[in-house]
Amino acid sequence: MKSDIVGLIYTGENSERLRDLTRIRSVAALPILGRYRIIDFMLSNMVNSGIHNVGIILQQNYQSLLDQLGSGREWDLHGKRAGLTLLPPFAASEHSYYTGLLDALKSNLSFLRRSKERYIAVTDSGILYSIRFEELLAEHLKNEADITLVYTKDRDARRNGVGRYLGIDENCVVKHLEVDPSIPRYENTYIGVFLVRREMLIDMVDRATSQGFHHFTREMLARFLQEGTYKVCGYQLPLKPWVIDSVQAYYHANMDALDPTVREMFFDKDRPIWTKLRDEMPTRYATGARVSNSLVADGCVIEGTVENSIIFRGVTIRPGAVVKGCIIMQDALISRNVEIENCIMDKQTTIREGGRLVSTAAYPTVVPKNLTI
Amino acid sequence: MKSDIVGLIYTGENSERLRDLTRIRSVAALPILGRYRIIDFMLSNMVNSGIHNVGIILQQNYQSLLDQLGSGREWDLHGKRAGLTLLPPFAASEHSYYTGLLDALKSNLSFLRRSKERYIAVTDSGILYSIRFEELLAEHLKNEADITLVYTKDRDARRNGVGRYLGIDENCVVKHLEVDPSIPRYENTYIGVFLVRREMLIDMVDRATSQGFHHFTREMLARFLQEGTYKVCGYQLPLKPWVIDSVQAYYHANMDALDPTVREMFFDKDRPIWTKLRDEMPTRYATGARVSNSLVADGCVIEGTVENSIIFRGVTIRPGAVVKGCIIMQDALISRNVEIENCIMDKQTTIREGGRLVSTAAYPTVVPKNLTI
Amino acid sequence: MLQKKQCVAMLLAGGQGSRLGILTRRTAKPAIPFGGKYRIIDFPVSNCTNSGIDVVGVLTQYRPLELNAYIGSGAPWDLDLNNGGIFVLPPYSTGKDGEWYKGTANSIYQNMEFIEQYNPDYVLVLSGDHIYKMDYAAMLNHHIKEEAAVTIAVRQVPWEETNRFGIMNTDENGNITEFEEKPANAKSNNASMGVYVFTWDKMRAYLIEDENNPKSSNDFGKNIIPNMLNANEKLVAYNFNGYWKDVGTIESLWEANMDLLEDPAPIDLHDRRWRIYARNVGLPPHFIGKKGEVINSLITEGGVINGKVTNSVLSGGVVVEEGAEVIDSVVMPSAVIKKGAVVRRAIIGENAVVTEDAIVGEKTGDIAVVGNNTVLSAGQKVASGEQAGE
Amino acid sequence: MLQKKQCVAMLLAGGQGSRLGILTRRTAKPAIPFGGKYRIIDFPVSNCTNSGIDVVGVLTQYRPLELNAYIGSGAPWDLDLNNGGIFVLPPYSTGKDGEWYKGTANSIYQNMEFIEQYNPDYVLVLSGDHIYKMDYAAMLNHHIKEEAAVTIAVRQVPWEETNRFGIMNTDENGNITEFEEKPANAKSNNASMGVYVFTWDKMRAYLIEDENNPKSSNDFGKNIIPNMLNANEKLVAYNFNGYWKDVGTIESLWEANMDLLEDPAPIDLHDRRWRIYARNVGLPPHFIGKKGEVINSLITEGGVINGKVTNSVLSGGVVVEEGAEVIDSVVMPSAVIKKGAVVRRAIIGENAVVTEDAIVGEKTGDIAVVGNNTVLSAGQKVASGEQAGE
Repeated sequence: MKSDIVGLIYTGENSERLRDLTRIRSVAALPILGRYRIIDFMLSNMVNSGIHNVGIILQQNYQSLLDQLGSGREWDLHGKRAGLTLLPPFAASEHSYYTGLLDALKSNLSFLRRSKERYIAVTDSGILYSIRFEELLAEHLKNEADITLVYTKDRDARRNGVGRYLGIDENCVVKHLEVDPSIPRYENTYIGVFLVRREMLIDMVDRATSQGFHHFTREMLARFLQEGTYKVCGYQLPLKPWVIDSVQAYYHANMDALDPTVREMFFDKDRPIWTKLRDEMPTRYATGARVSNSLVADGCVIEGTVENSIIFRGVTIRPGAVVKGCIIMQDALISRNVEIENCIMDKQTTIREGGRLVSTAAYPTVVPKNLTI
Repeated sequence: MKSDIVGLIYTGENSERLRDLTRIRSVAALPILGRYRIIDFMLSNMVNSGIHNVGIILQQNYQSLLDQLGSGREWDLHGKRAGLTLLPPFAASEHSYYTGLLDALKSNLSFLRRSKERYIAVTDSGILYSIRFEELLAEHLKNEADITLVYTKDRDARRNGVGRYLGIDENCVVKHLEVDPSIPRYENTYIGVFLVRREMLIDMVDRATSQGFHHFTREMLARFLQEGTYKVCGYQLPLKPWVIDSVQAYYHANMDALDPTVREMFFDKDRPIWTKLRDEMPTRYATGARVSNSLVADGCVIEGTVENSIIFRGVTIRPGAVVKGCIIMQDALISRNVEIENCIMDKQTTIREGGRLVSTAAYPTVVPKNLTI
Repeated sequence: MLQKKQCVAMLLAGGQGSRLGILTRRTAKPAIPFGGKYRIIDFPVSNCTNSGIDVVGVLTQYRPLELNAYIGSGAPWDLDLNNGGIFVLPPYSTGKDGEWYKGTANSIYQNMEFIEQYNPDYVLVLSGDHIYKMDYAAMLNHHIKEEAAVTIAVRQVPWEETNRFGIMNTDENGNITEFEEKPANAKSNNASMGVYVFTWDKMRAYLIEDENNPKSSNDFGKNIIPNMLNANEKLVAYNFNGYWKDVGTIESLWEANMDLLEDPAPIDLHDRRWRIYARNVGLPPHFIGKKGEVINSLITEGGVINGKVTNSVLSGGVVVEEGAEVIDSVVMPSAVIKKGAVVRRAIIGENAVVTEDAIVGEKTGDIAVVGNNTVLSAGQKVASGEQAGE
Repeated sequence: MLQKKQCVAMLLAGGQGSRLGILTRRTAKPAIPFGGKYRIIDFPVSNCTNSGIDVVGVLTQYRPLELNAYIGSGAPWDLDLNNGGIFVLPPYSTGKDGEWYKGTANSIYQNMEFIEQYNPDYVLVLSGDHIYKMDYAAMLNHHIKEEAAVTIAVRQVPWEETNRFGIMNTDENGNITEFEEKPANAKSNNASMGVYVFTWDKMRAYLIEDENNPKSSNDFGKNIIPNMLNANEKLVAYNFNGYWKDVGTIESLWEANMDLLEDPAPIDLHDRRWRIYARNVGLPPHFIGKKGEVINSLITEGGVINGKVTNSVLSGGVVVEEGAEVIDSVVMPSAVIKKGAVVRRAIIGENAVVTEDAIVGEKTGDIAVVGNNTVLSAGQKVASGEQAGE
């Protein structure tokens, strides 16, 4: 049935530690797991939870997001009653970038106001996770919360010096909030996803901006917690999330998907992940192909050796080439007798015949989009 | 059958003389003729000519255009093979606005490059016209032109001090170009629509920008004509166009549509004009309604008197109100016993009970969006 | 391969609908224009969309072409989905010979495979000849709460009309204890609206049992519901108090159109929270000419009104020429009322032409009808109750 | 009300396709999976899309449910249009009784109203059991240039196979002078591909004439084309030289799949300018496990390969467990090949399970088939040419 939640995806902030990967695109548009972009998971999570009205707050470099989203048809979000609303930045404020989520929400209050659903789920986009928003709402209602923050206890989501950590009591009530502590005191990492009554969010934003706040969490939420203005609760994500805030984190999130139990977390048959189609033919394995422990998308031609790798759509791997521990994005070409290990090849990159590119899994090399080396 | 033309709509430039009407929207998004926006005519002209690949160069204030276009579904432009491509401005250049069409084309060369069609039709958006692009192409081919400019001999399209005028010989070849002459020497007004081989346009833009040009017509075309680099031909628009470059021009274009012969130009049964749907019920005329010589869209409730007016969707006109020579946009409310004459009421405006607002057809008053008076 | 759906809707689009006379001679009943810009089927299908039900099977075997073209990809109702959508389901052949639908229950029986593709918990059964706005989700929730085998929507009808309906007698808990088809002496005035929510497991079992009974007429009202009652299944009544109108006859179709002219109308089509969607025909706003006069009427896109229109509902693209008069009438898409013609208490079919000085209908008496595509001759008279056309 | 179209395509989706044995027992032939991620119908429909033909009627009366669900709103082929689209057209009732399709010509005769909605100049007739990429627009232009009544696509077949085809004998201008259905001694080797462009006026006239002849079998090849030849209409041959393969039998379906494994393949499905579109099933990339080995094969989304796959075409979601072997075979969607099983020269149907240690097919001989949804027993053998399943 219909959901009483409107979804809002904030594609504003990228970690600088993603370097070349996000120079030309927002983190939400980052290609991942062979045929997806990160935003596909957010949209599919929402659609599979029955959410049919989704706003996307766009910021810089959003052409690749526009291309990916198209008419929204792949997610059945192309309707006229609801569907996808693209919210590009406007010269409402003088600076053309939002200073943070609060600023972005303020600039898009009209979207919040004209939505009809009673609740709103807001998500950051630098994180890969699976959630059932209908369960989040049930928990929110059970706790009689004003606002529910989604957190994880997963160790890999903790970072020294960055992140937002929650002190939560036995009744799921958030008592404390730490922002960017040198060593996190709490094991509960807030993943930048929350649910709140839509009209209450409008009030919150009005109130916070009238007090001159710019930052949703560190200023607004922190103050609300201090003052006890609202009942803030926590909801623990049942499955592991992947925080995509550096090249290393991006690399490991992909590599983790070679583990079948991890893949099962993402790819539940009843809750498919939709993405933009390319209508590629199946991947062709030549007689000399040797592939093991790899995730391979459609439209590839594999004539060489591939191990422990993620191969995106339309990749060509020529005879004699050896690819190990790599992420090879769309339409890349690995020529004859190339040796490549622990690298991330961005879209439409080429390695010329006989080339060698070997790095370590701890510091994978990134070959930027369109480069031929 | 399929067209070998890709369409490109430039929504960059607004005339300042449109004042309040385009403060919140681009001229392409200006509501017109009761249920349309200007861009609907461009898109429908293209689709009805078999064009299925259309790019829209967006500039400032394009949220209302995004809302209007949605998934492109109303124009059958939501496909994955082709369809609508939104081209928002990016911080590729330091200044966030294009300095002109040439600048905009240069910033969107990748769209030109990845299109597959042999020809491209480019149109400005400050003009309301009907064209069959298939006939324009036939003429272009017949003349063996490199580039064909669309012009009109219509007197109403001529302006002292502004506009682009063409000197054309008996073989349809453009010999002279005048830009913003104090008194136009030629009767042929170039309407900002041209057709050219796609790859030739890419060359032209490359060449012109390498010479430091910013303006497509006044600099690039003028130079090409002077040098005789290309064969530039003219195509005379068979029907009258309306140049929408001032409040007065906007007002008269609407009022002209009360003439059945004008309406026939726009509304050919075989080439329907598509627009975003609102799914309004039919308009309800109350017992006391008195309406004559007016164009009325769906979803209105008419209880008062309406003469010589254009009434958009969802307008309410209460008993005793008298509306003459007005353009009343979407969801406006004209209360009881209001008298209003020769005015343009923007969307969601209200005139309170008993209010009077009378101006002359030569200088219609504009009531800006959302205002209650 | 398809995703599970909680509830799938099956719309019984019916047979020829012969009580609508020449209006359905070449058109399936659900495709009949209504209320100026709608077709009858827009009401149940928009109700589905607004209720969040996004799989709709339309069961029909009579002239589905126009209905097919009207439904198209389902886009007008936001039902052009990868995961769900609207499907026209005609009878089909399974190997040797096919079988036409024998009754309402049989038509669903023949499409059990369609339903099972979605592995639903519930099936909503609708009919295609009623004008109403109804939240099926609320009814479904009632069904779930009551743990019923079937929930039947009922509304109170005037006692004197009970003999025209299927009457549900219920106990104090709303459980249906008895079902009487068109009783001479009804015990209650709760009439079935022909809207059912079935628990799919139950429905499937009874459909199979019914199909195996060669004596059955394979009808929900005559067979399935009585069988379930006899077997002591839990049948629950769901009260609906809103506007609901059968449009299966010329009179009732005309009346339902006229209802829209009341102020306020008993069914609010302005309601933004519950839109009735319709296919867009790409016509410009309507035009009221200098000599046009429109009183207490509904006019929609493409109309050109130079004559006088009173108490009438005009569809898209209708032309009323100068000097023509339309009174107390329903005019369907693209019909033309020529100079000097008078139309009164009538229904004018699609593309019909009421030629100069023709007179259709009378001040009182039954509704006159001009069939689709019918061109009257100049000065022709069509009396009250008469149907002109092929 | 609909906009005029220059050309409308009618796809004869056919009857049961009994030569495909158990594969079509519950599925219409055009819905059969092909080439890993396609269904047969994707080829003619994608050809239409790529040729700019955007009205496609699919004529079928046999088990259209799966085909209906597969076609859906038409979005995979960009045919979810307001103005045009793809429509499944079953037989229907026109008042009293309906009539099942009597032959290919009759199926179009029964849908003349569908065609006339678009007021086309030309009608393209296609069949639903061939794998090929063809620009129908080029053929249509040839037809227009030649001012033909009908243009028939032909291709040269080996002389020894002429007795399996409809053979067109032409004069030096490409005009068809004679048509021989499966001749023992053919005069030419130009075989009809079952792809026709008709000028609609002509087609309509001959369809009506044919329908009025009670002795006719209402078939294009047997009746309409000979009648037109006899009446000295202009019939033109259009030569097509590309890959074209009938997939109406188990052998030919298997062969056409195997053709995709040649390097280069005789039909290029990588071609970006002429995509073959298919419905997306929402599966992740396929996974080749640590023990997986894939040689000269096609694998697509959702596959999990831990066994050995050689010279085979695997559809979406196929699982090959460790120790299993698949050789020279076609495996349809979501089939599972369990540990120790060997599949050789076989077609494994959708959702079939080749249980542990089962052996399907043999090194030589006819193709073995396991039907859709069939679960073999452990160690079961399916001999060459055998069909296992209900």
